[in-house]
Amino acid sequence: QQADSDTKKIGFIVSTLNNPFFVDLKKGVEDRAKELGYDVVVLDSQNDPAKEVSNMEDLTVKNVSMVLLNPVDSDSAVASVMIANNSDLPVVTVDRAANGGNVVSHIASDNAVGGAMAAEFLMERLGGVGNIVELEGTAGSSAARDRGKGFDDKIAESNINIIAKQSADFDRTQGLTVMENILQSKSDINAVFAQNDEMALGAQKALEDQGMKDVLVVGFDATDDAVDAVKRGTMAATVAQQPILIGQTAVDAIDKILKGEVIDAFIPVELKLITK
Amino acid sequence: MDISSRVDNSKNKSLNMKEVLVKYKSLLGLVLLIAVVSVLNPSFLSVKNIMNILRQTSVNAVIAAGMTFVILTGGIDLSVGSILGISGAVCASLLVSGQNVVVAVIAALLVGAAVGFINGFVISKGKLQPFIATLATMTILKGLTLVYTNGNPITLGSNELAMSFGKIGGGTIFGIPTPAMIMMIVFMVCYYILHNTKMGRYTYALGSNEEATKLSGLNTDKIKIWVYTISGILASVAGIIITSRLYSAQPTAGAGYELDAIAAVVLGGTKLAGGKGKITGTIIGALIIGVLSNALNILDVSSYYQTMVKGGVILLAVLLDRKSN
Amino acid sequence: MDISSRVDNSKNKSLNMKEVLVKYKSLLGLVLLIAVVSVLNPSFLSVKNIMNILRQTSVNAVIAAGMTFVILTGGIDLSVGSILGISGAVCASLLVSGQNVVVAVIAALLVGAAVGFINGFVISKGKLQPFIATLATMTILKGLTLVYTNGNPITLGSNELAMSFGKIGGGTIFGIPTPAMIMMIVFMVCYYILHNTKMGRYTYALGSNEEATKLSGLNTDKIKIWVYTISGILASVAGIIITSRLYSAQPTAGAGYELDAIAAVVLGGTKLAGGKGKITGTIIGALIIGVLSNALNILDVSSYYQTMVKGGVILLAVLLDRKSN
Amino acid sequence: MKNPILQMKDIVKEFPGVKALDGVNLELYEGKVMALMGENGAGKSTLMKILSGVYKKNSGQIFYKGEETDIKGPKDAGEKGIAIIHQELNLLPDLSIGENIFLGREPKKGLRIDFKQLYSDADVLLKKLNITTSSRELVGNLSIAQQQMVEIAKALSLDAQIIIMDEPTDALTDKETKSLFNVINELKSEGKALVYISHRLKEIFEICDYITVLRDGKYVGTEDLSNLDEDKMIEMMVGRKLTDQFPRLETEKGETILKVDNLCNEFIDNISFEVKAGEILGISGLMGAGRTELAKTIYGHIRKTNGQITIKNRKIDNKSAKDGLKNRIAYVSEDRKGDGLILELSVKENMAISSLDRMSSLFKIDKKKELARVKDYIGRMRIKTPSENQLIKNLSGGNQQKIAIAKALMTHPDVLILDEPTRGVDVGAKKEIYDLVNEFKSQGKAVIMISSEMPEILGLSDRILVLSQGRITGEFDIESATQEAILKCAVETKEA
Ligand SMILES: Nc1ncnc2c1ncn2[C@@H]1O[C@H](COP(=O)(O)OP(=O)(O)OP(=O)(O)O)[C@@H](O)[C@H]1O
Ligand SMILES: Nc1ncnc2c1ncn2[C@@H]1O[C@H](COP(=O)(O)OP(=O)(O)OP(=O)(O)O)[C@@H](O)[C@H]1O
Ligand SMILES: [Mg+2]
Ligand SMILES: [Mg+2]
Repeated sequence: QQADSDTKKIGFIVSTLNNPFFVDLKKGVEDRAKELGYDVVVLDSQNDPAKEVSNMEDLTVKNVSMVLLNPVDSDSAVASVMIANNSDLPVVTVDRAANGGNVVSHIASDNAVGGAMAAEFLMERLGGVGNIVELEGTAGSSAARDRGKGFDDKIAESNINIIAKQSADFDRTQGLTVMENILQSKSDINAVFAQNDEMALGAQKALEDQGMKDVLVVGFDATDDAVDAVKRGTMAATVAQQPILIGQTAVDAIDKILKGEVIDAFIPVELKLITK
Repeated sequence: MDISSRVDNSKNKSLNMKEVLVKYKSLLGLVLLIAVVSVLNPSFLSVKNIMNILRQTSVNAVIAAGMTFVILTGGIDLSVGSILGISGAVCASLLVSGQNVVVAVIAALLVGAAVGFINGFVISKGKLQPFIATLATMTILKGLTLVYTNGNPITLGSNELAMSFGKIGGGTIFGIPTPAMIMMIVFMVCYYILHNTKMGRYTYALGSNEEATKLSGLNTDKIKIWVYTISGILASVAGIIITSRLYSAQPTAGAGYELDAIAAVVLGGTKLAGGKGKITGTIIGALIIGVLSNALNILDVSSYYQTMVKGGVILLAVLLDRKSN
Repeated sequence: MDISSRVDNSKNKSLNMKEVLVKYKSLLGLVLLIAVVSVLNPSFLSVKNIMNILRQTSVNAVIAAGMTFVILTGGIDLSVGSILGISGAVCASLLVSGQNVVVAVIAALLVGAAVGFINGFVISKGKLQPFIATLATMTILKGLTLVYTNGNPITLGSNELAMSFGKIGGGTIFGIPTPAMIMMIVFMVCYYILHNTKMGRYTYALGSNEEATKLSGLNTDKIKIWVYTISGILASVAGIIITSRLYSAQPTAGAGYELDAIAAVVLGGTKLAGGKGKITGTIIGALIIGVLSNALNILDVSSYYQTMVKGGVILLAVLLDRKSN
Repeated sequence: MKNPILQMKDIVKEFPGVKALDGVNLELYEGKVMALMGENGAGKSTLMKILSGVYKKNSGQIFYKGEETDIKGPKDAGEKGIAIIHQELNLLPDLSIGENIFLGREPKKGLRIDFKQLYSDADVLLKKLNITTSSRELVGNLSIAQQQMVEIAKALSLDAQIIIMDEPTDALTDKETKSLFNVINELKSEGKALVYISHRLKEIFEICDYITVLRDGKYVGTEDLSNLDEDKMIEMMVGRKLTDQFPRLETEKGETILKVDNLCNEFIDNISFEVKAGEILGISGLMGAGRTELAKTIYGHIRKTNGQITIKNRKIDNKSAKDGLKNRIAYVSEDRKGDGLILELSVKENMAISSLDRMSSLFKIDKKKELARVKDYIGRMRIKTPSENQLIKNLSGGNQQKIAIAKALMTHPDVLILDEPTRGVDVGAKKEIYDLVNEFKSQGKAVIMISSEMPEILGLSDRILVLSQGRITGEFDIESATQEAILKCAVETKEA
């Protein structure tokens, strides 16, 4: 197995692959790695930090040259990073940072900034007043926290009210159901911010069923479905994290590190607001 | 002889009383819940919201109907969520590839039936414990769905085909949401099967005493295969409803649905040990769960507390029902 | 005399043969798995990787040890994952507030014991089905943990206290990872309890025949409370290990762990119906699952396929073990 | 005799490690009842299970109506006209009587079951057996005796040519037994061939025509009943002579040990009696009379609503079986498979389970002490088991019953309540159990013995109580007790 030692191996630990965003991230990583002639070992942490640690441990016994870590959670990632540090494996984090340990570089677009972008968009379109419903992601997940915080902090600067805030688990079915239920008690709604596109698409469906086509729906992630919806005008906007680009950037960074170049500790990848 | 008739009469009476009480209790729980919520927020009882609840409940209720068969035999089916996921994906991908609605729906149902059949086959012929066998198929199917969809949702788009397929989950018939209609038909058929046909009675028989059922010359393997197949088919029905409702199939659709379905069955008074229970209870159980989720949203309960309240209400409901053991 | 002794002797022999075979089979599965993987990738058998596997297995194994008690009585505990979550959170928050390690650990264990006690109490006194009762506590605790942590992880930081606490999950004793040591001690104690104490005996008795156990003058309620308390305590032990391992407590830690623990117990040959099984089987079951996850990573199996392979291997392992029914 | 309708030749059946049958022969004739006899574990049930398709034989032949046949399974046996009432009840508690009787053979009307037809057919069968319970009643609500009658009805419903009854009267009292015998006589006159298995020798002489005897899985012989008396029959079965089946022991009666005053609950009505040291109090009655409930109430397993129990002048209030044991009352269940023993545990574990408290601290069972005591009882009670670690389900009925009694004795009770102590136990083992009870009695302890077997009650008791509908309807000294007098009290109803 170790015969082809001239092609270097990169270990990529991804937080989950049950979500199109991370599937795209993986795609970006794999495609660019192929171009640059690296092998990639992808390990899925299934959104469980303990599994992430196990994955990191497993990488230490495989002869990988570097680890690209997409943490489940920034705090718990410290444990994983330290394992790599102890085995002298250089680590680059992607999408979520690690709050400790030695990380060579971090490549991401900031979730909180994205949340704020969505807020700014809505503030502008609503003229600074109105009622907003916020659909939150899985309670306790870092994406839900960061996107929510960025959004809420920004909105607080305006006269817009967040009149309902409920979790729909990042899930389209839940987005639909929860929105349907909210609509039973709240009818004066100007906009919906969903912390990911799946929920946004579900909510959009609920609104469409009620004939409430004027409500602005803003999602997050810019998945294909969501971008289509924005093009058709059924969704107002989605915050594009450009996962493929993030993945590519990360591999570029790794390539440089392996070639001995010095790179920045933080490489931001631009966020984009996709509107019609 | 008057001795035994005395005894039996009194027993009979107490039995009927008991049965009424059992039904009454689940129902009581439901009515109580509805009463409390509608006082807290009157819009809860609007026609529109009631239709909402029916539509939302239908998916879990349809799965739970199949689960009732399985649990009545003393088994359990953890794979229903994954079956929902894979059959939704199959249905959507066929539609995307331009097949007509009937073909796609039938294919999805066949997938569910096939997986259910495999479950039943492995459990009966392989003599496996249903919990672990269906846990394994659940895991395998989850992976299979991810491979099949490549982790991405399969979206139907908005062409005419998609629109006509969308009626299954989103349309209405005589003003009643189509999924609710499907749910009612499913329950009526299940009721008929359980109470009027041989297979229905054998389902109870198997759960009551497997050895005795076997000694009576019945093919218990066949009964097992049958109930898991039913459960698989109804899980696909639920998968079709969801896919139609969302115009898309999600790669992770159905995760965790098994627990909701089991909870509905148990809330409806069916014993996990098998043999005892009613399909009418299951629909009440599903409604309790559906009303609860809807109510928590309507009442603006913060999501952290929603989980707690849901657990608490389930506990309360079964405690209310416990005397019937 | 010679009649029965002839018959019984031979029976005894066949029984022992069977028992050996049962043990042998789970072990066989494990050995087979290890053999295959180490041929495919020699680094699998490196000391470092073996230590890795032991460390990774310990959390599930410790939970599964407690689950074994519960399943031996014919019950089930779905709340272990949530107990892990809440006790980790309690432990971390106490450490953050400056309490010393001993206090924090004891507090976490008490939380687990308390929840386990409540489970046992509700199941025995309230006569609830364990599945639904622990499903309810699972849900309630999940919510409670989110409320307690406010949805944020509780991070220990990197002060001296955190470092010394971190030894529990990350340190080694005589070159062996501390969690693996804890696991071994837990299993030795559990083995002792099951085979040498009254409570262990009663655990088997209850699972074999509840009515007969009661009629033999035993307090079955007490036995139930006891097994769920054990399970709760061991789930907290696992919670402490994870928290220490991650230097932080996650608000959603432990989700889905119940299924892995149950799978380990069943893979180890314990019957879900209760009464039959061995704690030594459980550790083998946990190792099979641990080795499998590790091996799939080491062998570069793509993650979607990992899920499928895992399900397939579980199915295979139980099929291998099925003749012992 | 005519040609046999069915013949089994050289039947061999092996279970892993056990040769349960080794060259057994058997012949059945139209209009005759064959008694299949043998000690516990002789292989009677196994042979019948082969005949009814439950087990496959390893070798040997079966000829039915002159032709060799192969019985493929329970369904096949039913279709061939072979019906069996198994030793263990095989009913479905959650289905109705009617559904149980016709399980697998329901009349159909289109897609659905024709319930009207089913229940009217079932009611006809029940009537034949003198049962007035409606066939729509759930089987789970019936007493064991009633359930046994449903099993019999189920076998009759097959309208079979060969009917096998494996200890059908095990749970029946005289009245139902009589109904059953009427039916058997009817079947005989219809030209059916019957196999009848029972450990009650009197029944054999009453209803059977000839016997086939098995011993240790081997064929001993076939004999016309007219050539036999009870002693000869026992000799064929056991291989040696047994003397004095019911050895009543005269002892000096001491002080009152147990006193029961006005005991009431939903099953029993104002029961008062006492038992003295060195006394066996027999309790007789029909099925459903409430004897088991009375015993369990005294023991504490069922709560009393009223009344007082006194042991050695000490008032006690048992709230559970645990309390009963603490107050030195021990109860041996009538249903050793159901709630008397834990079949999956070993001999040792079963025997010691009620007295583990005396043999262990919180942290450790004193295994040496446990083993010594268990071995002591195994020896003293002559329990046939290869080791104390044998699983109890692998022992014969008689040995299981001895262990159930040993379990009670190990708690050192002052009062021993035996509920149907010899149900399903063969003659040899019965005698050994009686000796045990007598030994306990001679130690100055009190015994309450509930039994449906009249000879046992009359043969062993010092005093007899009769229960009917939860009330005491008669009390006899052994000198004045007769079968007729007891039966008269047993059928006495409240109205009478
Ligand atoms: N399924 C089985 N597996 C192993 N051994 C068995 C099985 N069934 C019966 N045996 C053994 O075969 C022998 C014959 O048992 P069988 O039940 O036929 O006896 P029996 O004559 O009916 O006794 P009883 O009078 O107690 O009913 C016994 O040693 C018994 O333990
Ligand atoms: N679980 C129960 N629930 C309700 N009634 C019961 C129950 N068990 C028994 N009974 C009733 O209690 C009374 C006493 O029944 P039981 O069968 O114990 O009497 P018994 O004299 O011991 O008869 P047997 O000879 O059958 O043991 C009967 O009326 C019976 O139907
Ligand atoms: Mg027998
Ligand atoms: Mg009785």
